[in-house]
Amino acid sequence: MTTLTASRQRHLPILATFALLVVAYVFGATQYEAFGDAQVVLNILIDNAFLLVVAIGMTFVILTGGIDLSVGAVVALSTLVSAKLVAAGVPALLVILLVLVIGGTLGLGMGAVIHYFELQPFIVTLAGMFLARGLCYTISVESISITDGFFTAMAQTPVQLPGGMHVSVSVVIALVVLAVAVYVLHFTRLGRTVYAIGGSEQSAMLMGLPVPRTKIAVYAISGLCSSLGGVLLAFYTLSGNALHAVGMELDAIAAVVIGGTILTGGSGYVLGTVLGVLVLGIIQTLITFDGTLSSWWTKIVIGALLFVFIVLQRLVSRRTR
Amino acid sequence: MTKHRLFWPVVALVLLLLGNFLFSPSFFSIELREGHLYGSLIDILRFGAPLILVALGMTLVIATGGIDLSVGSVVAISAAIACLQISQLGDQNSIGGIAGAVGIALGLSLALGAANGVLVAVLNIQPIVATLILMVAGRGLAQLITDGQIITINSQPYQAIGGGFVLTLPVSILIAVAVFLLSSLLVRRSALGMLLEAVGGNPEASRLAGVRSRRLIWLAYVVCGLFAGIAGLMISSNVSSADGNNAGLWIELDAILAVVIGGTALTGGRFSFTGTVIGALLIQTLSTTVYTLGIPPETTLLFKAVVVMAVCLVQSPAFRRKVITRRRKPKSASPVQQDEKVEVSA
Amino acid sequence: ACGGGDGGGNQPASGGSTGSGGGQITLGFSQVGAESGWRTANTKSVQDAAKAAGIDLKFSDAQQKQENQIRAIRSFIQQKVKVIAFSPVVESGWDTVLKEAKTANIPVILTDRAIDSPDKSLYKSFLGSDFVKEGRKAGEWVTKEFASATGDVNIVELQGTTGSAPANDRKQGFAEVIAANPKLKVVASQTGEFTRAKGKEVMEAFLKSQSKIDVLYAHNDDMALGAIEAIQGAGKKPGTDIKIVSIDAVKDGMQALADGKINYIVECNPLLGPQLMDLVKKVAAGEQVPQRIETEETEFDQAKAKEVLPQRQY
Amino acid sequence: MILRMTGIHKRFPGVIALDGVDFRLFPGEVHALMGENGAGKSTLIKVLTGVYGVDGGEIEFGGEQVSFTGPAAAQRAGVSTVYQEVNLCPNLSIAENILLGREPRRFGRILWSKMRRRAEELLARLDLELDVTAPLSTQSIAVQQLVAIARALDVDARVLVLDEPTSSLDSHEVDRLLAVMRTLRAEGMAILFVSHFIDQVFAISDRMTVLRNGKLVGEYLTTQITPVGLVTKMIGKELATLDELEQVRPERAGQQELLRAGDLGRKGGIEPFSLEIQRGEVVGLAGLLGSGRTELARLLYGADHADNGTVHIDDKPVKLRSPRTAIARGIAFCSENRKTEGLVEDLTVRENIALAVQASRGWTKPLSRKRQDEIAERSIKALDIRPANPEAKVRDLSGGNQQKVLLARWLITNPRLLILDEPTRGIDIGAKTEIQKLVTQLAGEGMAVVFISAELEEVLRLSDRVVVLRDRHVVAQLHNDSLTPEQIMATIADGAGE
Ligand SMILES: Nc1ncnc2c1ncn2[C@@H]1O[C@H](COP(=O)(O)OP(=O)(O)OP(=O)(O)O)[C@@H](O)[C@H]1O
Ligand SMILES: Nc1ncnc2c1ncn2[C@@H]1O[C@H](COP(=O)(O)OP(=O)(O)OP(=O)(O)O)[C@@H](O)[C@H]1O
Ligand SMILES: [Mg+2]
Ligand SMILES: [Mg+2]
Repeated sequence: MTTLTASRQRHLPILATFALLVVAYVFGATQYEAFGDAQVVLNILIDNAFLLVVAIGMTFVILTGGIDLSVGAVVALSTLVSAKLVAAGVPALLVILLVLVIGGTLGLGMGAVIHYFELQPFIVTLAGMFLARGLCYTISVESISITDGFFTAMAQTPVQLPGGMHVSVSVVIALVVLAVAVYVLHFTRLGRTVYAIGGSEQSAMLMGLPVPRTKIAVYAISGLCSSLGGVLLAFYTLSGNALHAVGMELDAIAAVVIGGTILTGGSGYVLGTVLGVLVLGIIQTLITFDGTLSSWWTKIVIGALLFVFIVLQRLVSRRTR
Repeated sequence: MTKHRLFWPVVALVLLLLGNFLFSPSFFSIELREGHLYGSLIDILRFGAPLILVALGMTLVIATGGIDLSVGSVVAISAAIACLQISQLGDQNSIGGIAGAVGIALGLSLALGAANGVLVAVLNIQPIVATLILMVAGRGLAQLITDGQIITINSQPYQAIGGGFVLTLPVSILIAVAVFLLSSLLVRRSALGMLLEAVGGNPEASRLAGVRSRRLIWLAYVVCGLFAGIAGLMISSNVSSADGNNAGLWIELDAILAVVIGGTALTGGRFSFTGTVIGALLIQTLSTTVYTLGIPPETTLLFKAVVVMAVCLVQSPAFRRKVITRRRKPKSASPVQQDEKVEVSA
Repeated sequence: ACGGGDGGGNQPASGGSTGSGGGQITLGFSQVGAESGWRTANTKSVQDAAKAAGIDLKFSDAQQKQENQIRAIRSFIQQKVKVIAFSPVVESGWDTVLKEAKTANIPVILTDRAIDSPDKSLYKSFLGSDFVKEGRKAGEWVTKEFASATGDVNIVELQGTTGSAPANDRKQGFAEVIAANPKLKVVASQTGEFTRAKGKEVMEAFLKSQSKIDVLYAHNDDMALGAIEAIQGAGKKPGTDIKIVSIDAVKDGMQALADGKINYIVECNPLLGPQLMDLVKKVAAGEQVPQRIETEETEFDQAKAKEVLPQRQY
Repeated sequence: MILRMTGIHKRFPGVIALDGVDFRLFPGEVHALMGENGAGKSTLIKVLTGVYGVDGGEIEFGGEQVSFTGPAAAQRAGVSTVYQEVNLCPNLSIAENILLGREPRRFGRILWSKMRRRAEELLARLDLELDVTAPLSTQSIAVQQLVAIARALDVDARVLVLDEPTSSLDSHEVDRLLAVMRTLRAEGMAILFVSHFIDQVFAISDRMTVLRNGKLVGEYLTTQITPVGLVTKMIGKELATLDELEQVRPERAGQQELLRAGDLGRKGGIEPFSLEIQRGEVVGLAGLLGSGRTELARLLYGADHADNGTVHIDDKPVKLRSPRTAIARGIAFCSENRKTEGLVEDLTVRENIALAVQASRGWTKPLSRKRQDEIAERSIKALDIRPANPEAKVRDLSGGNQQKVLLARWLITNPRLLILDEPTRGIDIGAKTEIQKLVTQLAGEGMAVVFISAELEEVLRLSDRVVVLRDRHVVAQLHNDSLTPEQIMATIADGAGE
């Protein structure tokens, strides 16, 4: 009895979010023509695959009670490095590998600084954000097109689904990343240590868990995910640009937190993050379908929809004390 | 002396200023021009004033364990509404009209802060998303007020708030100093400071000790909104115009950074207004340094990254322990040879 | 919806039956955002012109994010609009989504900014300004103004947002032209992020770190307006002690020009709504249109500014 | 000899915590580490397990000189530790807290069902049957302490370190634990045991090391020292005995009702109960682990909302909506869980003591700094808080001293009803006597006290009346004229009062 209520309570925010998503979709379908088309849902995935990957990385960090502000800049850096290297004739797969190494290393570096010098993650990753964005500008202030065959193929080959629908390769990659993340968080020691650190870093240390390694690892994972997100964004836009993904760290954080993960760490699920991304996506989609909002009303309505989502989610999943 | 928690931030600030001085010897010179003080240092204070205000409010919010992302939007809204009001005045120089406009703007800022506070303190929504709502919608609201245009006004008294001088001193600095002193006084002379720190340090323990944590948290957001509103007036008055899209853009990041550099932890609890002011000045000095040194825009961020990192590392006791002063090996004390006591058989 | 369906009533059926009534053209327009007064004027012009031309406008604001713009274009395709127009946030990265539009037989028009795709078949036409040319014009004015100068002419430059197309191009065009005259030197160049506040802040610093400034070149009027305040604060006369040239010609800028605080403004016209609607109708009717149409733009000096100021719309 | 520490020095800013301490541990013995609050016991343990680096001295483990880099390294080498405060992750399940770091895995994949079974087995060793999938945070502090012990027992270790593992446990659990320790000792395990319960120490230990003020007093065989002798060595002087306390208990029970609860209850917490509390009366709550004593207290304080029943104070009905309303009516509640529900560790001793008084005054009426200093000084003196520095951060205090700070906070509020939930947790024998005297004295002055303690003797010594709980029911209310622990235990076992 107690288990049931306990676990139900833990999953309630997620269920509430899911229910709200369905409501939003039904609302859109009745309100706007062509919204009911299942492809619209798939398009939300297509348009947010890179954000999803970035947000998954962010989930790891937030679960330990940290934060990573560098993700947007790392995404931009990755697109730019990809574009630049591909243009220089480096084979695409090597480029992608290199980009992932760069992202992972950046994350690793930030994690090490955070852990060994006991600095607040906010400030270290903010410096990381400056660094990555700064590197972007030094590489190129112009945006660079990607014409490489592999990238183009990844960008433009749809993955056909039954019913004439399709998704992009990026979506498939994002879903694989998702599956791996779920597995790591729930079935490996690393994942459980992540939760333990979020619960109490001091306790985790006294329990003899590998806190340093894990703490550094989550930033490396986040860096890796951001650079992979960057690669997906490069697929998506076929360009590298220093101004890509400005403010994406906020989107990622918002997705994670809307998905029910607590910013102080220790509680939350990657699946929640997926829902968080979908919430942001569906809000955007509703607005694009509406097509009557002025620029400022767009922002106000985004805010209002966010408000409705968050408050409803809160009220629905509120513990009855 | 080095024990004091503001020692290292001050050192960093002084170093940065000295760096400027090396590069541009006139950096410390302050002269009297057209009846007011003029010089790079004055600029830092003048342009730093809005950031100081926003960061002071942010300090309170962070002390409660929260965060307020919406300050930039509040800045924009306050600026927009004040300028709109003034632009509609028959006489843009009428003190009464301006006071009204300022009053409306600050009232609105208070209300917005209060709304944030309700979301956080009453509905228990995580501060970062609660304030994200206003961060997004607020920009739209500001642009709605200005109709997406930049509202330009021509009002001498209003312009004084951000750009004027009293007794050779810039008004914006005076306002910032006044707000700083008042809030320090309020927080440390009343029990507000201690109770906030208790709430931020351990919310459940505070509740059980009978602290009205909800009200305090709410109050922190209200004050934060108010200070952001004042900053908005300053920013708009400084350029005699309101730009709904750009006023206060990303100021929340700078403000949080200032708070953190000032030694207040994002996890809440202990806070220091003085530290925040030093942090804000450091950030403003950094921008000025970029201009003074003529660092090209493409490398500005790299430069900032290096400086921010350096400042934080210098401040980090762990860094100083591990890197600067290599840990001396402890002298092994001579083992006290004691008589073997009776062994216990298992 | 409004009634006046006109000219474009009978085109080849490409998108099949759509939600919008029989003959009316539906235009999906994706705007960059509302980051400046210029942009807002641009948006308003498009909206007004669409209304006047009886075109059903689906407007979408991308808030300066390419992702949002791509998303918007996708949704336009999904909604089977007749024509898509958009002001790209950045120059590159549009091929994928534009190919989808092409597959769906929806013609695309670019406004304001060009894209750098090698595949010109992806869009029917580009309507907008040439930022490089604007920079060149500003440079030409400086060259002319200081043709007889003895000694070095110290120029400070306020750049737009780092990495943005207008900032890159305006810097480049200006630099190209003044390179011809070795006396013209850009002694300091810093981003003012296209805003007044930053323009003022940066100019204050320039005034302290530079011993002599002859010319200010600002990538837009707003930064120039901010800088003017800084110059006045330093006890100098903008337009006299320091000559100012900027780009855009927004109303406040024109006012300053008329007041003698700015010396020269190169126009960058946001009011391309009517031109766009003409183009849309033609494209929808399947007519041939030129690949590149530049907006009618001019330059203003102080005299000309006084003349046209009363008629300025924005 | 498995462990030898020689000449250990450890300094903290302003405090010398350990000053040339020697310590040795042999396989197959239980070695008690004794000393007053703040003597340096926990510090010695943390130095041993690498939580702190040493400032001087050597550690030899298994014949080799070692310097563990942290608890992980110590654990790998075979030192399993239960630290003083419950150091577990409240967000994780009980099973995970027990097995984290040693989860049963196949190809790196955690086998959850095996893990649950293993955790249940380990808890069964301590006679505990719990839903191991429940998050730890839903459990009382006593259960958490047992989980921590279960975790330490699972490690395949040569040395087991237990720092006050019994502070929240009642006699049944203590007996269980001691039995387990005996088994382990017989298997050759070396056990370091810290406790302030003299009888437990004498029941289990083979040898003792006594610390005083960070210095070594000496090492003794349990058989060669008496309890009185031990206490004298610990505090450096003779201890006035408690016996007089029992005599001084006056016939008070002023017959003036202060609070009356009628059918007060909360689903999932405690079944409806009725209770009257008179002025000047000490009401003891007795019951086993999880019997609902804390739940009952929290309802009286408004910390949780009752969903049933009424409360009258001074014969007037009140709704206890929050702790604030309770405080306004003169009720104070000192929580059993000082770390999460009691102290603000980042604040100073002075601020923590002043917190409740300040909170009830509101932020606009600050206590002057002078008043705060006065209050703090007085409390530090009364409860012998060490270091006697009101500006010390509570985080840096030893466990027992932290407990005293929390107690001081509530004592100075001068309430009409003081609810003490395990107030003497982790407090040394000397200070405990002081606190018990204080309670008696306060009651004599007309304050009503609800006293909860896992130590039945303590409850009986102080209370005028004992409320017995079982399975979250109030089963009996006994008048305390020379009740014995056995009588209480019998009542609990019967589940029915008279
Ligand atoms: N992190 C720290 N910083 C500063 N002082 C500390 C710290 N940890 C412990 N101390 C001090 O060291 C001394 C010894 O503390 P320790 O925790 O070892 O005592 P203890 O013997 O375990 O007491 P108790 O019985 O109360 O648990 C105390 O005076 C305490 O204030
Ligand atoms: N043996 C147990 N089985 C199940 N739950 C328990 C057990 N012991 C304690 N609990 C938990 O403890 C809480 C109720 O105990 P409460 O804290 O009121 O008990 P207590 O009498 O104060 O005992 P103690 O503090 O010694 O655990 C419940 O919420 C329950 O979840
Ligand atoms: Mg201890
Ligand atoms: Mg209890």
